[in-house]
Amino acid sequence: MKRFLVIFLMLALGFYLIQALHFVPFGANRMGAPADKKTVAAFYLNETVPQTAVANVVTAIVVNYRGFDTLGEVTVLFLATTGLASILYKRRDEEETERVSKPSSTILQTGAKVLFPLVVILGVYVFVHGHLTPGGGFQGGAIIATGFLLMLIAYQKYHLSHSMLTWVESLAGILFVSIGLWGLITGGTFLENSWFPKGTLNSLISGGAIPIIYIAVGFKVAAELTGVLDILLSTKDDKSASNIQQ
Amino acid sequence: MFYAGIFSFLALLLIASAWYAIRQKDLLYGVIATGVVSLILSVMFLLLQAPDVALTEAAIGIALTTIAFVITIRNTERYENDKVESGFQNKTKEE
Amino acid sequence: MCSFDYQTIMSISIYGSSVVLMLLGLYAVLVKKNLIKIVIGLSIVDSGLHLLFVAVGYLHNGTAPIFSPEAVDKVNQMVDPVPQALVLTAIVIGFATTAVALSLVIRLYKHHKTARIDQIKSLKW
Amino acid sequence: MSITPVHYIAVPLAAAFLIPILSKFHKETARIIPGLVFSYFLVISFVLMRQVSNTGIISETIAGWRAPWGINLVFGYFSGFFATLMSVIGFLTWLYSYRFKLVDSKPAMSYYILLMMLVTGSIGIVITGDIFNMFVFLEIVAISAFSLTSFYPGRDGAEAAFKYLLIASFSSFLILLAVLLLYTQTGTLNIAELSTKVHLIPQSLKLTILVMFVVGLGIESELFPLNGWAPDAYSQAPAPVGAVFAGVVVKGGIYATMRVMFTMFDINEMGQILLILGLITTIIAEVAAIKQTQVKRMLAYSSIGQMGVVMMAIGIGTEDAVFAALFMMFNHAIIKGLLFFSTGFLLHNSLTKTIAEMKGVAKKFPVLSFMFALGSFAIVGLPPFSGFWSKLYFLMAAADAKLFSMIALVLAVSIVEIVYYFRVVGVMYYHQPDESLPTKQPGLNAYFVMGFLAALIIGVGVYPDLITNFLHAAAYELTHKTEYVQTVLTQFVR
Repeated sequence: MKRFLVIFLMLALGFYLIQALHFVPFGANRMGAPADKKTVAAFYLNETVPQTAVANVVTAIVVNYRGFDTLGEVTVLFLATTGLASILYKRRDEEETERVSKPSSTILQTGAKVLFPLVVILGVYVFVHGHLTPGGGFQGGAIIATGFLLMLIAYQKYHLSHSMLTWVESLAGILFVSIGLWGLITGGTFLENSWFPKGTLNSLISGGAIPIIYIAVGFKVAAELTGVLDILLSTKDDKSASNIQQ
Repeated sequence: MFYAGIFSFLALLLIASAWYAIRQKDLLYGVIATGVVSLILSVMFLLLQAPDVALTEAAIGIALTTIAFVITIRNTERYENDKVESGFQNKTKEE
Repeated sequence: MCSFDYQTIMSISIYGSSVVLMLLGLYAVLVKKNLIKIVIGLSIVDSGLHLLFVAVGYLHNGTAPIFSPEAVDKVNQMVDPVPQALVLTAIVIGFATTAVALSLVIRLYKHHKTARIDQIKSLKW
Repeated sequence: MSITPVHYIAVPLAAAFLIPILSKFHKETARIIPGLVFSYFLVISFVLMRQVSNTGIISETIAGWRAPWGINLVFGYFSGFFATLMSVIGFLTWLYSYRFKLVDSKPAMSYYILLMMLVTGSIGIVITGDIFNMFVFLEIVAISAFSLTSFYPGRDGAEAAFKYLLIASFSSFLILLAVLLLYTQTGTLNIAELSTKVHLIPQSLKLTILVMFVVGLGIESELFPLNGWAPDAYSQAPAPVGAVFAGVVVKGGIYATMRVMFTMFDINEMGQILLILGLITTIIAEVAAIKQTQVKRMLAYSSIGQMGVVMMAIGIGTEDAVFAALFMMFNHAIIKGLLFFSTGFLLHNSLTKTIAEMKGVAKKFPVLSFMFALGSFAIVGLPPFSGFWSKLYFLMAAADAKLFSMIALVLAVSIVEIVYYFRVVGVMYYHQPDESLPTKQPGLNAYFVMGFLAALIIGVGVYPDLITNFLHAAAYELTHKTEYVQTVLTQFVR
């Protein structure tokens, strides 16, 4: 019986996981004292403020210390958009199909119209202040994408300019890479931050290139997530079309 | 101790909604239960002093993933049926 | 081991729930026949893993790793920021994978007119 | 600005972001820019390999933070071997598929971007010095691979891609979990620093982490229990992508396994298990290959079998065995490339892609059939070709380690390989052709690619010293990790 085999497998895996987690006591300090700088985390906690003038340590790690990961991550989203477009690709003759479904209610439409600018402003706020408060490019981008999603759901005819999305996505990506390459050109390392004035801690203009990179990431993520949802939404809706015919 | 109470409550809720998401035959409810899992997770992240992660989970896990699932369900079928024949019936109806 | 003190309850509820979440998700992936259910399982596995990441970085009575102007000297009480940075990456990557999986489900459904894994010939293994 | 390893990543990313804009103005840019990037890869590989032979391992920091604090890239003989191999295969694949999907420009753009990122991601796995960064690159590779597998809407690509996605998700779950557990015990993510701190981990936990790595990375490198994705993905993806899977993606998985096993941990802890897993993989895959009726599935199972032998060589763990493994991987990449490229045109208009449809193709495509036959002879290890040497070196390494039963098994497996490859060659040459199938003659670019690979196979076969010095250096570097660790950790930052 397959199901019991799977349950047995799960129990075995769970046993090993719990046993492994015995070595990881919850809430214990594994970093060592930050001043010792024995582990990576202690180093980051100790050095982020003097070295980069960024208040949010997670932002400093994501954009600066491990900025290469972020570049890869943005690329993963870019590839997901490209891949989705190719997986759900339709030839030109069948492309111009309208999304057929019930028109949404007036409440939703009005609400969407009122909320949309607010959501976008919230998203922009989140990624502009990524180095000061929780949040940043990914969060802000995702929030903006939800705003566009609201419009897409509320208005069947809401037309999202694909070429606009492409432009925003590509330019933001190129900005990110060229900030990185600028560090190389000026004799430093890729994604280096030190050529940019640091600014003072906890003011909006601080952290050198970190806010600029995070803004680029914000635009890129917003464009990519909106693109993903738009591709998913605009696939031909076989079932509802046939329902209407019946 | 107060925190411990909150966490154990949230943990139970988390497991319950994950269980519901997996057991439920109506996929739409299942997807919404997955969204609830993300919601509880987001609260837990906030309590575990990870506001950045909480914000990400809130925006991506609750909103975008759920919507992507809902769009997929709209494009496919809503109910998880155990009968083997149903797919063929569907096919004959369409054509 | 002392009986139910604060520490034990916290660790059981958080580690326990993340492990149970991962196992439930894997169970759904392996046993369920519906494609969307399988993708739901994948996203639940991801959720459990993300919770584990954040839980591992937690410090007792810690604060979020954000320096505010008033309290720059709180360094010793901050939670580990590295797992949080890693989990940000993991969440976004997980969403990308889920989106690709869902688009594949849509295409499979269009092609075979069914979302059941055992009715799609070459997926039987 | 001198050439540094980060150009492998930065340049293709910039190009990938540029292509969607530029192809709005001129459609041909989508297929030209990846070619320029691949050519640049060749330049980078050449320059960096010279630099390595002059000054030793190159370690480059990213964002100005010295090794354990920031991410770093490492380029030595071992990484350089993989990066160069991947660059060459990537360039040849681009050249081969240059006229691909000429009519419809939008899928062509996706194809070229995804192909470029597939190679870039694999090179990223190879040159990164950070374990989590490696995971990110694995995901880049995985997402491009899913999309490319399901590229043709007409075939069963979506099924294969979904299967691949499920298994790869499990793999990335295990790898992430292992990375997390490592981080909790050592407080670092840098591979070099991990290798100095790995003794701090309690033994039982270390074993759990190792098993997670072996299973997770084993999925990427087609190891036994979970390699079900490979035959489907190979057979459903476009033919050039099959060559990339065999020559680039799998190599990335094997590289990661070797890096984790040799540099981070000690190979002796897991060697026996890798040996046994590799053995089972080889036997099962070769037996399955005999039963296949589709050519590409047969090639895929043969590929799995070869990877099993490579795993066995890694499991033996001596320097000679690593050398044999590297040689085998080199041969596998170029020979499987040749086989996939020639199959792509031999079966261009066939829907089922079965072996029976290759009846008498030798009359229609004399050159292509010769290429396929040459590849078959080379991969089973006949003397004048390069495959012979790698098998010989493997057998010698196994004999040194006193594993005589393994030698017997590998020889038996070789006979099985001869049987199924020669069956196909026999069908090609000794049957009457089926005139009804329309044919498509390859263009000059495809002939050039296949001719280059064939020349390489024969050249290395006649004069193996072309690459053996280089491979010896790579094997030495992997098995003696002190230089790697010291270069990375004591690096001076401007």
